[in-house]
Amino acid sequence: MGKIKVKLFNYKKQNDYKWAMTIDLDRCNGCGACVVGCQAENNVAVVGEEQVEHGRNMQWLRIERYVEGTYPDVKVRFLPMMCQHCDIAPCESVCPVWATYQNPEGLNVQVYNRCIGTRFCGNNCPYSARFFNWYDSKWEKNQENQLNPDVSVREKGVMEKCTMCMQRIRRGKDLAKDEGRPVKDGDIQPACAQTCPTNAITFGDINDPHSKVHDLAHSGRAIRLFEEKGTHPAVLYLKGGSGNVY
Amino acid sequence: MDRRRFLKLGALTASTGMLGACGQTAQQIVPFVNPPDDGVNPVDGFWYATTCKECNAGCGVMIRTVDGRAKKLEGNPGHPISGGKACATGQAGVQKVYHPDRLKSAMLLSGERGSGVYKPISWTEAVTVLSDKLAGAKGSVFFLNNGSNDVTAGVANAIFKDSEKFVSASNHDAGAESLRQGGAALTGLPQTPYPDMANADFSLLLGADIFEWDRSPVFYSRSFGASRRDRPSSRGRMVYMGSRLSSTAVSCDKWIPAKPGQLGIIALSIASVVVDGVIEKGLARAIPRNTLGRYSDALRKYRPERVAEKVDVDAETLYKLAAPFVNEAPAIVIAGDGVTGYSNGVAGLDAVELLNMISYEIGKEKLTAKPRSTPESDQDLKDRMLEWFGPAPRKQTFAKLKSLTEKMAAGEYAVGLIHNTNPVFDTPNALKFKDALGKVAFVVSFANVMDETANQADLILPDNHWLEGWSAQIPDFVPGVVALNLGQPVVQKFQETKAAADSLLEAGAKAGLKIPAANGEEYIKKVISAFRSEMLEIPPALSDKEAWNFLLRRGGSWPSENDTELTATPASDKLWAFKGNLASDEPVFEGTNDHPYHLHIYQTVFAGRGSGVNHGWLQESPDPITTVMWQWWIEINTGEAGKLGINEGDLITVSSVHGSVTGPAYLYQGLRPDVISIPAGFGHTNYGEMANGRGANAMDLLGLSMDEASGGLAARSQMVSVKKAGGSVVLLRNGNPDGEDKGEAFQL
Amino acid sequence: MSTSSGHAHGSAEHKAAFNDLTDVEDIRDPEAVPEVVRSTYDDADIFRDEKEFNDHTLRPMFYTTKAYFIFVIALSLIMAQGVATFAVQTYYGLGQTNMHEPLFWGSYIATFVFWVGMSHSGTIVSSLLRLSHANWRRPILRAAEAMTAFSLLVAGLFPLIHVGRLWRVYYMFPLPNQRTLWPQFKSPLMWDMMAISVYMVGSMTFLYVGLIPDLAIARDRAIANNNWRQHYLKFLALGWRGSNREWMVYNKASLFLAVIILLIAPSVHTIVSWDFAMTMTPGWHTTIFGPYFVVGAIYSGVAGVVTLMIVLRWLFKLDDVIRILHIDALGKLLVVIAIIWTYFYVNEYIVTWYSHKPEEAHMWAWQGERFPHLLWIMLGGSVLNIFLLSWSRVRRNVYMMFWMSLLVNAGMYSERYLIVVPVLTRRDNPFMWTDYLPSGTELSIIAASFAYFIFLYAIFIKLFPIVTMADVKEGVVISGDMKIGRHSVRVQARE
Amino acid sequence: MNFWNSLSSTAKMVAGALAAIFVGLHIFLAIFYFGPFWFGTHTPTQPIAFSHKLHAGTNKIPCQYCHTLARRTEAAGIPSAEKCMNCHGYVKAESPLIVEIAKKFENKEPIVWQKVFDLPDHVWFNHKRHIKKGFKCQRCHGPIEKVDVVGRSNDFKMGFCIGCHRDNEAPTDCWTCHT
Repeated sequence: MGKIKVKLFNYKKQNDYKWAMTIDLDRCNGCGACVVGCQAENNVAVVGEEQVEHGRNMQWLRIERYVEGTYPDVKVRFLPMMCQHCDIAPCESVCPVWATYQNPEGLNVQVYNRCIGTRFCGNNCPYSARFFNWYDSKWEKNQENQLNPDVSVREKGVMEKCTMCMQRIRRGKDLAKDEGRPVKDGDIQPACAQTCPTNAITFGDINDPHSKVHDLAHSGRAIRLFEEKGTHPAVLYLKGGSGNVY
Repeated sequence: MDRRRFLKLGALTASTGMLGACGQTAQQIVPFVNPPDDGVNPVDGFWYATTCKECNAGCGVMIRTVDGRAKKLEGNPGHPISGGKACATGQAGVQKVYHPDRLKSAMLLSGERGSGVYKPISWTEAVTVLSDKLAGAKGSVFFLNNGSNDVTAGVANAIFKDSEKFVSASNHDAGAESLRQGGAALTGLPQTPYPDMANADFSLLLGADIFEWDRSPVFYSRSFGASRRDRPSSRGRMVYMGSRLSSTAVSCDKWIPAKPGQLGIIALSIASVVVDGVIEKGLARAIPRNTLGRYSDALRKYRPERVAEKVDVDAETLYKLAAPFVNEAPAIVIAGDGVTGYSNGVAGLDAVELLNMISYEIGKEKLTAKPRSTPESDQDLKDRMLEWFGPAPRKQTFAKLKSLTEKMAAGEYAVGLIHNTNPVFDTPNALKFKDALGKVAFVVSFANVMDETANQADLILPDNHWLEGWSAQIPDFVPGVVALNLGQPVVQKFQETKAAADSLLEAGAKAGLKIPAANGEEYIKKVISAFRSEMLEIPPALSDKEAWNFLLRRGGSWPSENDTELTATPASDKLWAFKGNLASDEPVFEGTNDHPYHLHIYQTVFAGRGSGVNHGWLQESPDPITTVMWQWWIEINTGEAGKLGINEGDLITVSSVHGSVTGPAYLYQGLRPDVISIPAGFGHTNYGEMANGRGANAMDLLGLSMDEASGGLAARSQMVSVKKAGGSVVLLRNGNPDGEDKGEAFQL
Repeated sequence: MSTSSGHAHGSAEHKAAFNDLTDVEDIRDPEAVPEVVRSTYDDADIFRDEKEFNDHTLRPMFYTTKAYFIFVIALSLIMAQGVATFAVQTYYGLGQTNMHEPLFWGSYIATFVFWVGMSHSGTIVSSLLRLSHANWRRPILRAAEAMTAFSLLVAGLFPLIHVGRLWRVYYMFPLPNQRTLWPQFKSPLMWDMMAISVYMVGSMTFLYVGLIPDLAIARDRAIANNNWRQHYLKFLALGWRGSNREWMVYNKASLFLAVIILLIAPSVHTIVSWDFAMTMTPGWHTTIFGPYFVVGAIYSGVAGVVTLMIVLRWLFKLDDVIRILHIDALGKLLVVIAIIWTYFYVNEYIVTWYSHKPEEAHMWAWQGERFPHLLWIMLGGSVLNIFLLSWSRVRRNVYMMFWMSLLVNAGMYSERYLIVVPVLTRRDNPFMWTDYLPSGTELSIIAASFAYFIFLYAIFIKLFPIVTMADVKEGVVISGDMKIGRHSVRVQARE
Repeated sequence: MNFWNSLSSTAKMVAGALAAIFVGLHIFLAIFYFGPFWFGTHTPTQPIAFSHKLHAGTNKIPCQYCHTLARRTEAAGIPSAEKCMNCHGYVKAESPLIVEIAKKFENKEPIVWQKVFDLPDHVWFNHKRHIKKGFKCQRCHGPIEKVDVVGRSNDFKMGFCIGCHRDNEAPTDCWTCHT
């Protein structure tokens, strides 16, 4: 086993990557393709009508919608909401077993097999982006054939949430490493970004000054949700358009 | 039993038992007998190009498969429609391969029709039964599908084309017929007009729910995103007019509720302002002054002041809407069900197309070279290719389906072939399709899950899922060019199914009919070899086999981006020659005086016409507007509901002269007070456990009003009444009713 | 050890060995002290002699009625169904509860906080009163300390009931392992676990040390009657003989423990409050939670003590030991605590109002809108008490005190519920606002927790002396007239 | 001993029970964690008695001659029957075991091997990375070229992975292996 170092996470090597995502609210049309794409990629279970009645629908990525105004001046806004991968994440410090932490690439990690389900993290997430497995995930007969082999199926009693498609990041880095180069912008796309028909979601390395996500994040339109909480999310929202319609 | 499970049980057993627990269960590993092509990564999986058949749009997609199982669908990045993107329904299509309700083998009716008692039979038997019936039918056969032009339709057509009695009809989205007919008067090109939204600064959407179930949600969504933010110079703006704030309307910058059935007049009204504005601004450089003058006179009666009251939009707004057409062209108008869903659909579309053409003439210099409709040379090619895939879509009208139904009811058909559609469920109740089907001597269904129509069939020959078999398609809606989509089997067959085309061809051969090819795959190859020389996309050096592989790898054939630059439409000539109908017909509504509300049936993003209702992912995805999951609802304007004393979840009965449905009310601010809006696709009775009994079928309310000019169903011209039914249910909604409206918390 | 017996039955050798002026044996000798005249307090009769006192106070332990068995069986049934429900919940998953996103904590945590609160008064009151030499404390100490221990035992179960993967709960313990993975020491839950473990050990020790002299008395009685209890009593009494040195050590130990407990107890509930206060959730994220929780805990605990006292007094006819005087004194204590608690409670609102945070203000409004009944129970039970209890006739009325103490605890339970639930139903993200009512599973497990607490108490009563006999006797001032020369002098002796 | 004698019989019983529980718990934990190391390995019977000793040891065929995917993909893979027949079409073609394989190959019938080394579902392991870094197969799989019948010589507990990752300064981020 070798010598044990007390240091828990070996951060000695500074990683170059800092994954971030921008979501252009001006582009989002609420079509829900990302929601289903995420479910397909990440083995997110369908909980069924009965559980939905209890308010336990599980969508790592959900589209929140807000109705403003009354007829005829009605405005509805969509807000895709997922784990914001905060730099200073409120969920991390409260987990008693260290099942969630900040990884060196700026992602907020949830380790399912470490989680004991105190659900403290979910309580402390201002975005309500964490989900709990109230029951074991069930798939209708035969449907487990579709499960993604790269992603583990979560057991009952653990928290889960958006991983920014860690399996895809890992594969992207792996392939880049084979070719002896750093990851190029656009090499890695989470399922939601890849499927989004309006290209509202952009994912990339915000440390790379030439990446698209870096450009968008510095475009002046970028905002963070609950900025006042000081959580510093890695998900940036790009604000909507101008007021001049005609 | 793994370690975790062991601890869970908490049994303190002896060490032997424990050892069994610690040693993880032995698993088996089955290598290939012959390894696949070396150099591929079996864990990452194989990516195959194919074509999505969840709707008729024809998106090219890539499927990731691992161990012969489909895992994930992504758009095919090179494809002109999908462009590497996908929609929710497409994503869910993958899991339908493994749907628990899939039929496992061919089945022959062994009880009464509609009893659902079938006995499984072998495929040899099934084909024999079918061939006997086909031989005995002597050509009195009909073929019905969902309007997609695919191999099965082509094969059916080819087998029976010599028979006079044979009819190939389709049951497709209401309104599509009108859309195809629309603009015919102007462009002379009877195809779906293609609005180039991606390059437009301003888009006016007239009842066009383009992100929901219009011609291609994915393509339109891409265009929308591109229009909004892809062009560095300006941000595309959109205004939606229509009676309901749909999820498309929500994405637009403004929603203007206009009176149902009057959107054509609005287009004319805007056109009148535009024409005069152009004259004033001296932009006659683009359009000869005399032409404009002619229009100016003809359009005078549609000046905003004159129509404002009629369309329920104030004149000032109409003037404002015209401004972008004059100042910031290219601006475009897109028409949708809000225009075509009425009896004056084609007239309205003509008006829309006129406005489009004027706008194009004004702004064409600023346009990047993207085509607006298929050039005539290509149209010819397209027509000839379409002949291989059944009747051209523009010939497949609702009127044709109606006349077929009448003939069926008269007992004129011996054999009916129904493929990929569910008319018993999703045609208007007034059509009485089910009764007519009962008069057909022998009904064959190719459904691969049981549905209402298959339940009325004598023989069920389950078709492959589209991931399991070959397919080819000429997508109706491709910007400006002819494309051929190819689909290939990307996964192993999961159930004992057979491609519908193969079943037909086998049975036809056995019955002594003239068959066009030995099987579906051969048929597609024949098409390709017939058109190879005209399809520039296959490098000429390739042999036939190489060309085939080339196309399969690509997922079909379509011109590359560079080719399309050449094909901008010379609209001007058409415009000068325009002598079309500038008078807008009044819509005819069906219903008596005690039916005060307009019925607005629409397809939700997830349920579609009913195909999504048996799918967990789609059912559990909250509807974008109502955020309802697993349930069906009836939308009513909040203020109107207040007047009627209706609260959210209260059961209300909506009735028309044709029938009534009862369901929970959803109170919505974004709906005209004189409109009741109901999602289609719910209320299945025989579509698997997940779908059955969920809501009621909105088609029960619908009559058969048609747009005579196009032969399309005027699905929006029904009038209904509403009353409380007593009782209420809790609507299962994502997000909390108290919290959902508090968007200001985010201060975006 | 088997040869030795208690001091009361000491042999001549023993007498010789402990021939000391302060030897209790001597003073208690009826010849040396002519009569026990009166106690320090004047409102009750005192037992004529120690035997009678012992008889009376040990009666609940040695004399059991049929009703008792029926009662215990009934409790066991409630517990059994709770255990069964819990087994079902563990097997199928926490979906059996009504919790859902984003309300991840529900009635279990509210009940957990309630029981931790209940555990507070016991030791705090006991040690505080011990240290301050408040004489009226004496008969109630044992009952209060036992309450601490048992409510902690019950409270400790709730985190286990609450977690999703019970079978992995050992991840919380800082065990060295092959992965060199440690718990997250930044987590308030981690502190909580540590604090409660320490408090559990501390309060158990406190209870046990206080028990030792009484165990010896009971042991002697058990041996005399050849009762089966002698076996464990012999072991647990640690051979107590009541020697001077033993008393000295005992007194030192209880003083020492009292001081330690007095330090631990507030910290424990402060840490429990940090489970909430350390989060970023509006309604929880407040600095006042530490003292607020501690005072609330003491409040509910003292009320719990009152309830228990009255029940014991009624069940075991202990009117002579637990007298109106004690209940009156506890009532006074309640008033003081209620005032402090009300101050904190109002303070919380004032701070919210002053800070002008709309989300917090909304939270409070929602609390009143959604849970008015709980709010009224809380205010009625806690704040209105101040006025009623200020009235000595109320304080001295056992029935009134009984119902009021129950009301206080109902109010305090509501308070816990109001802290946990409304906040989570109105999280930061308005799209995820929700509502919650406990499910049958939750209710049955909570009911079982109450049954478990009562069960533990009922068993305790039968196994251990419930009245702090030694302490009571210590407080009894023996006075009488003693002839010194010709003068008869009034003397007081204290045991 | 004096103290022990001074205890009552009940006390002795209680003390004995406590001691028994204490010891029992430790035995349980010890068996639980180290059982696999003490009580042998998972050594399933394979459908064809393939000898690694003969192939990799005596004949010195490199591991990756058969397990070709190891250097290219996450899984090492089991060679296809075709691969076996590449050599055994000529080499020892008459041996009864080879005949068995040949028969299956003719019938296009796969050989169902029993998995020896297995990781839990929540672990993601990449052979390619480790092979490319230059680790010998034996480092994890044990001296496989020396045994006829392969058994599980390593239980792949997390400590094993983590220890090696630390020593080689490989990432120890949880998401390196878990998702």
